[in-house]
Amino acid sequence: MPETREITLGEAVREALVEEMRRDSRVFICGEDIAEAGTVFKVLGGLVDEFGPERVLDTPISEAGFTGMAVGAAMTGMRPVVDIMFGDFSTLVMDQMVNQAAKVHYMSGGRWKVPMVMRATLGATRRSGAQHSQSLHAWFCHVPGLKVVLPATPYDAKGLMKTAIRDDNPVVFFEDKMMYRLKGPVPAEEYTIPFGVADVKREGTDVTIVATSSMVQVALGAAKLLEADGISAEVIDPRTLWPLDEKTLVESAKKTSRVIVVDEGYGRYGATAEIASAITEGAFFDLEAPVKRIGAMHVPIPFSPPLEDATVPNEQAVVAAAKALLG
Amino acid sequence: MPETREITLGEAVREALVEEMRRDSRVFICGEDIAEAGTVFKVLGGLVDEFGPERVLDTPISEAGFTGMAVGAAMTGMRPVVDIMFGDFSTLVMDQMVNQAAKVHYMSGGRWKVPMVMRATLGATRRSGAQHSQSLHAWFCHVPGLKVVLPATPYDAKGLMKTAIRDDNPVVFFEDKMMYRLKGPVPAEEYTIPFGVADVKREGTDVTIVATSSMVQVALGAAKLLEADGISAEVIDPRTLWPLDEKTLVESAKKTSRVIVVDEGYGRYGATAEIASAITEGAFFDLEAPVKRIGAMHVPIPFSPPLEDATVPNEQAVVAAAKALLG
Amino acid sequence: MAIAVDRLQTAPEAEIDQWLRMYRRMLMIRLFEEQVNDLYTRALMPGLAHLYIGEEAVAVGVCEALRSDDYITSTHRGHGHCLAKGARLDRMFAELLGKEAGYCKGKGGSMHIADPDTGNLGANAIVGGSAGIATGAALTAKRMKTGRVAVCFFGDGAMGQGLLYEVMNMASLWKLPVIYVCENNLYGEYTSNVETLAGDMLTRAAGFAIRGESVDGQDVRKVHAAATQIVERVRAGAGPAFLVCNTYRFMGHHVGDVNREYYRSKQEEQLWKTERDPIKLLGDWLGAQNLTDRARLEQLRIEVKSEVEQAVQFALAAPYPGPDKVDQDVYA
Amino acid sequence: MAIAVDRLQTAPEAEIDQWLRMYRRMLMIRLFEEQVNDLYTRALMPGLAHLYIGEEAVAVGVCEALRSDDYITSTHRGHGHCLAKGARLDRMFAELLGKEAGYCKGKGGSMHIADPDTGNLGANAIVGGSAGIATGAALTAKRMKTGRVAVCFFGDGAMGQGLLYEVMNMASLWKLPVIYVCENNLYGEYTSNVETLAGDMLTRAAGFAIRGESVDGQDVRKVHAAATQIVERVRAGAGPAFLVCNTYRFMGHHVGDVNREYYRSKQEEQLWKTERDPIKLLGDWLGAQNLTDRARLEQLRIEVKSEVEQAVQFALAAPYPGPDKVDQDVYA
Ligand SMILES: Cc1ncc(C[n+]2csc(CCOP(=O)(O)OP(=O)(O)O)c2C)c(N)n1
Ligand SMILES: Cc1ncc(C[n+]2csc(CCOP(=O)(O)OP(=O)(O)O)c2C)c(N)n1
Ligand SMILES: [Mg+2]
Ligand SMILES: [Mg+2]
Repeated sequence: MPETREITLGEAVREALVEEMRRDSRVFICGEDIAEAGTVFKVLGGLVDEFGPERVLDTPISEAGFTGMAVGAAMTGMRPVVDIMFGDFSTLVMDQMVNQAAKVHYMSGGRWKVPMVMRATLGATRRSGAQHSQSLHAWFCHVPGLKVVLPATPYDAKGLMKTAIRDDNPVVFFEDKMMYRLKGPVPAEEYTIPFGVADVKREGTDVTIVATSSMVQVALGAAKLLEADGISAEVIDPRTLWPLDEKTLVESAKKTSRVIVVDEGYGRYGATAEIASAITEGAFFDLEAPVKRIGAMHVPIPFSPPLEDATVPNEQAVVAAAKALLG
Repeated sequence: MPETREITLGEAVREALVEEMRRDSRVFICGEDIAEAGTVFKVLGGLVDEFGPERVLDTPISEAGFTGMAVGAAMTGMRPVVDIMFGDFSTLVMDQMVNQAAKVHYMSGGRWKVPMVMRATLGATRRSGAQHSQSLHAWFCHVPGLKVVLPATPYDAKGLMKTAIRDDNPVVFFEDKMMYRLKGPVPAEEYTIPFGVADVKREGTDVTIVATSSMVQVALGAAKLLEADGISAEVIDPRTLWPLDEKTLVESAKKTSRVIVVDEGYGRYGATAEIASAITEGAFFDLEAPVKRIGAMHVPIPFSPPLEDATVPNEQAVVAAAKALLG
Repeated sequence: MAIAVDRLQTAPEAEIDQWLRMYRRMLMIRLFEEQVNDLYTRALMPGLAHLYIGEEAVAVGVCEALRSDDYITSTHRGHGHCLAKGARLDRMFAELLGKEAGYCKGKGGSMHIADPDTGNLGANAIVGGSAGIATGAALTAKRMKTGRVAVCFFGDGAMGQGLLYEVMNMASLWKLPVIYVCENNLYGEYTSNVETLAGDMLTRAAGFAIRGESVDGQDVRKVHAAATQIVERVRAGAGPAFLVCNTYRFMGHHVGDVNREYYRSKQEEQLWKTERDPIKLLGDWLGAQNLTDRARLEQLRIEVKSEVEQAVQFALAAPYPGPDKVDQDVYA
Repeated sequence: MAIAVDRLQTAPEAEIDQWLRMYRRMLMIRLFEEQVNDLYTRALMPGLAHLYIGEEAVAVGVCEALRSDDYITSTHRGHGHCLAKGARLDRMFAELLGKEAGYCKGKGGSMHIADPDTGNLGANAIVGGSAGIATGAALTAKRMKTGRVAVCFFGDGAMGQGLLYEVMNMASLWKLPVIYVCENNLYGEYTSNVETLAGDMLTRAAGFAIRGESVDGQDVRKVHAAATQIVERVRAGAGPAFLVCNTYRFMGHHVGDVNREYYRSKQEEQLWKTERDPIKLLGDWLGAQNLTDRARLEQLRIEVKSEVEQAVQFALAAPYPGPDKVDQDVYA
């Protein structure tokens, strides 16, 4: 019988990296304070001991520089994983990710490829202030040539990271920093999870809650509260925002005819808009009401705890939205 | 009787800058090749003669650097206009625009402000390749603290630029580089256009076409073609994507009950998703069909002319969409 | 040094006041930071903070050379800069606790303290992120002929950020009154800069035709002497300057960084703490020169300690911003 | 210089072949670019192109010092680099015309020519944008012990981009086999670099402990001699190098930049064209040394001219990619 342990999301990411680095000597990881320190979130502890400083490469604080180097290393035969400590620092690597990594394959007529992974964190409520709390994944989803992954459980994190590393394209992988300690079952034996396949985290019949990353737990919590009120909520996690499994989302929408989309990125011009639009396009005539979008409040993320908490979608908001939808 | 001339969109931008620089000595403009060369698009020709090299400041090729300097200059009492030659180079200034300019006011509890304008170009079909043809405005719309302006006529360009310069917040102003020679009536006397007010470019009753920037001309062209087929299309230009005049869009949607949104940015996770979602939320029960989104094809923009042309929304696509909606 | 001694002979009273003022300011920063650590340990502070303990001579030596209307930009390790530039203890604490009475109404937090009244353009949680802002402030000063200078504080880690070189180039071309002050405390987070810095920092500045010098950042008199000369030169129109202050943070990268032996030894820390404490060094010198006595310094400590305590009490008792405040101040 | 002369005495035949090969390659670039200009003028080419005319000695002198499996990255002004590294004329023209037979199936265009077969990691339309890519390729070479080196070509304008300094620092720290070749043609677009470059370029590299040198970029023998030494050193593991080639573009920033007097004088251009033409300089030297005669060079010109003509005819006749190709190659 296959063994399944409970491990944290951080451990799951770490395991995926370790396994892939053992399997493929071309895989290496670079970033700030990742070697001896094992990253500031302590996710990569011990990696340098096994793989040495050349494959667990501590860099200067030069996000654009080492991301650009990863592009070149990927083109020439390595499979780099770039560690961007806080997703907020994505701002510094947009040129290398968007004008270089994402376009090299196409611009070269398919002749060069860029098999690299950019790992970054997202999520607020850590009291880290406006420059260390953003969830900027929507930007990357907007860019052809990139794939965008947002795992929400240890199981997904491990399986998707392995797929990301084996993918021949640049993949942007966002980890919710508040979820690193979240525990969940992860099989001991090898597995991968394909991109573009949404996961129904909970089945239900009255309302569909599409949730990403940190918001999956919120959605599941809301679903429990709703259950107590006799409302059956289905929770679906797209897991990859690009490719996006529109089919599963649309089918669920057709079934429940009421949909909420929850994402920790800013609500405006964010991921929820695309997901809501895709569902509306596919299930318009089955919907009882417009898809309800819930994202972060459109403000720079405040430091003060009561304010910060107010900016992030929570269970109550999801419950209220569901009840409103159900009239 | 007020005099109205026909001038080009490029001239309109130039006039706005000249008038504001005359009016307010704190306004200056900086960027690459803007002084003697008057920008590569020749929009700022002669400005340096009137205002001198200190107010029409040629910079090194350091987009991040001079954008950051503009933030500091704005905070301390100047009103900088930053010229980002191609909007594709936005990738280089995201940290300064997003983590600095957009957040300074909020993070300082409202005590510092950043009255600056970032001008950039957008638009494809100039045979400029994948790194000089993108329309990346959706990224900025996603960021609280920024305002985003996309003028589509000389009249709008002038009036909105003047408003942008007088605004006390960082404003991102996108000019379609293929539209610089587009002519239109512009009054000789002073005027400004408020942000957040959509403009109905053409009234109609059967279908609403919401179009931005370069796509306004495409929408108007499509509306003409549709008219020939007895279909009355209303064309609305939001003009500013943030603030967004949802009210006008929703009202039109309620009137026509069929909506198309056309934008030259990538279709996925782009501006059309937000606009479509906002309209759907406001007019769901009046819509006969889901809002149809039309954006650039989700590929890096190819150089080859027949391929490039295929990636950009055109009149035929809009006409076809309208007929399908009415069909 | 030579300068300081000279001045002592000509204007001893004013000089002594200045030394004592700097001593007091360093002490204020030290006790503030100790209090912050205490708040963290007692779980009274949200989030983390990066303490300036051990580096006080840099902020104080430099800011003492500035006019009150001169500009500074600061970093994630910014409390010292803010206080040295004249920030009040109570509003600092209040900000760190996310209270409405804070400098940023609680919206900024430890890494974003900003204050127009003291010329503080803001701390910055993006390493190197304020280099453009400081340089732009210098552009304003030059254009508006205000005679102000701007000081950009940053850590050795920021030498890894390309933005710094972009703005150094422009500052040099346009002779802007900006001073880049690198606080070289040997580490960026948990990584020694031996691993992250190729070549020599002063040569980097020289590559942009910027005059650079380095100074013992634990000796506030030396920092102040160097800064005074530089500020004078820069204010007079000589163009930007680069000053490396060699220093050390006595504590962890942030308050939660307690076990540090995997990246630096206890001996190393001990050596700096006992031999190179900027406050002790100045106190000892003042004593040795007979410019003050232990009692006076002790008295200062008691005063400052009580100020700090009052301030923290104020902040602890202060209210959080009301929920309606969350979406204010997004747009001006 | 000394080296070249020495070698001539020991291995004159091989040396002569090499000079003639470089002469021919420079000529090929020249005639290619003239043809591009002609295509533009006759409205047969979509978009614009940035011609390399006048700078041929840089690409040819450097690439002649490389192995065919060494890497290069190129710029918006990239045709010369691609051809010098071994690209075929017909596929180059085809790419510039957006044809399926082009190096990138028409998807890249003039500013994005790339070719794994010749180690060409790609031209880049982002100024300085390829600095990371070249440095990363050098990282691979070092890790995989392939013995390859990577050459990053860029213009003087790219000295304004912070990315360059970020990667120089890492290349130096990790002793990567990368050579940064700055083509200093005195202008970035329509702006003289006197206005945009503070300080001295070699000192900038020195700031990252990177050995730098500058060379007359119009003298292909000097470029080649310098590059040969550098490549040897870098390949042997000495770490990165920086080479400034002083050169000049004879034509406009791009094919449409015809009236240039507002940013540089006709005299200046004339002087470079008549006195500092790299092809003429090499031809004259070969003649003066009696290593070849005018007829041989004339013969070469006729050969190359006909190759170029055949290539352009091929490209003009070649089909565009079919519409189904537009969304292929987005993902691997
Ligand atoms: C652009 C960016 N990258 C990474 C970080 C994470 N980070 C915060 S402080 C720090 C180290 C900074 O070192 P240094 O500049 O020397 O300042 P010190 O902490 O030593 O005072 C890092 C890497 C950041 N805040 N910004
Ligand atoms: C990041 C970026 N900024 C601006 C441009 C526009 N641009 C294209 S070429 C060029 C000048 C480049 O000068 P240089 O590097 O000296 O190369 P040269 O053209 O002289 O060969 C500029 C500003 C660009 N392509 N990329
Ligand atoms: Mg440090
Ligand atoms: Mg140049």
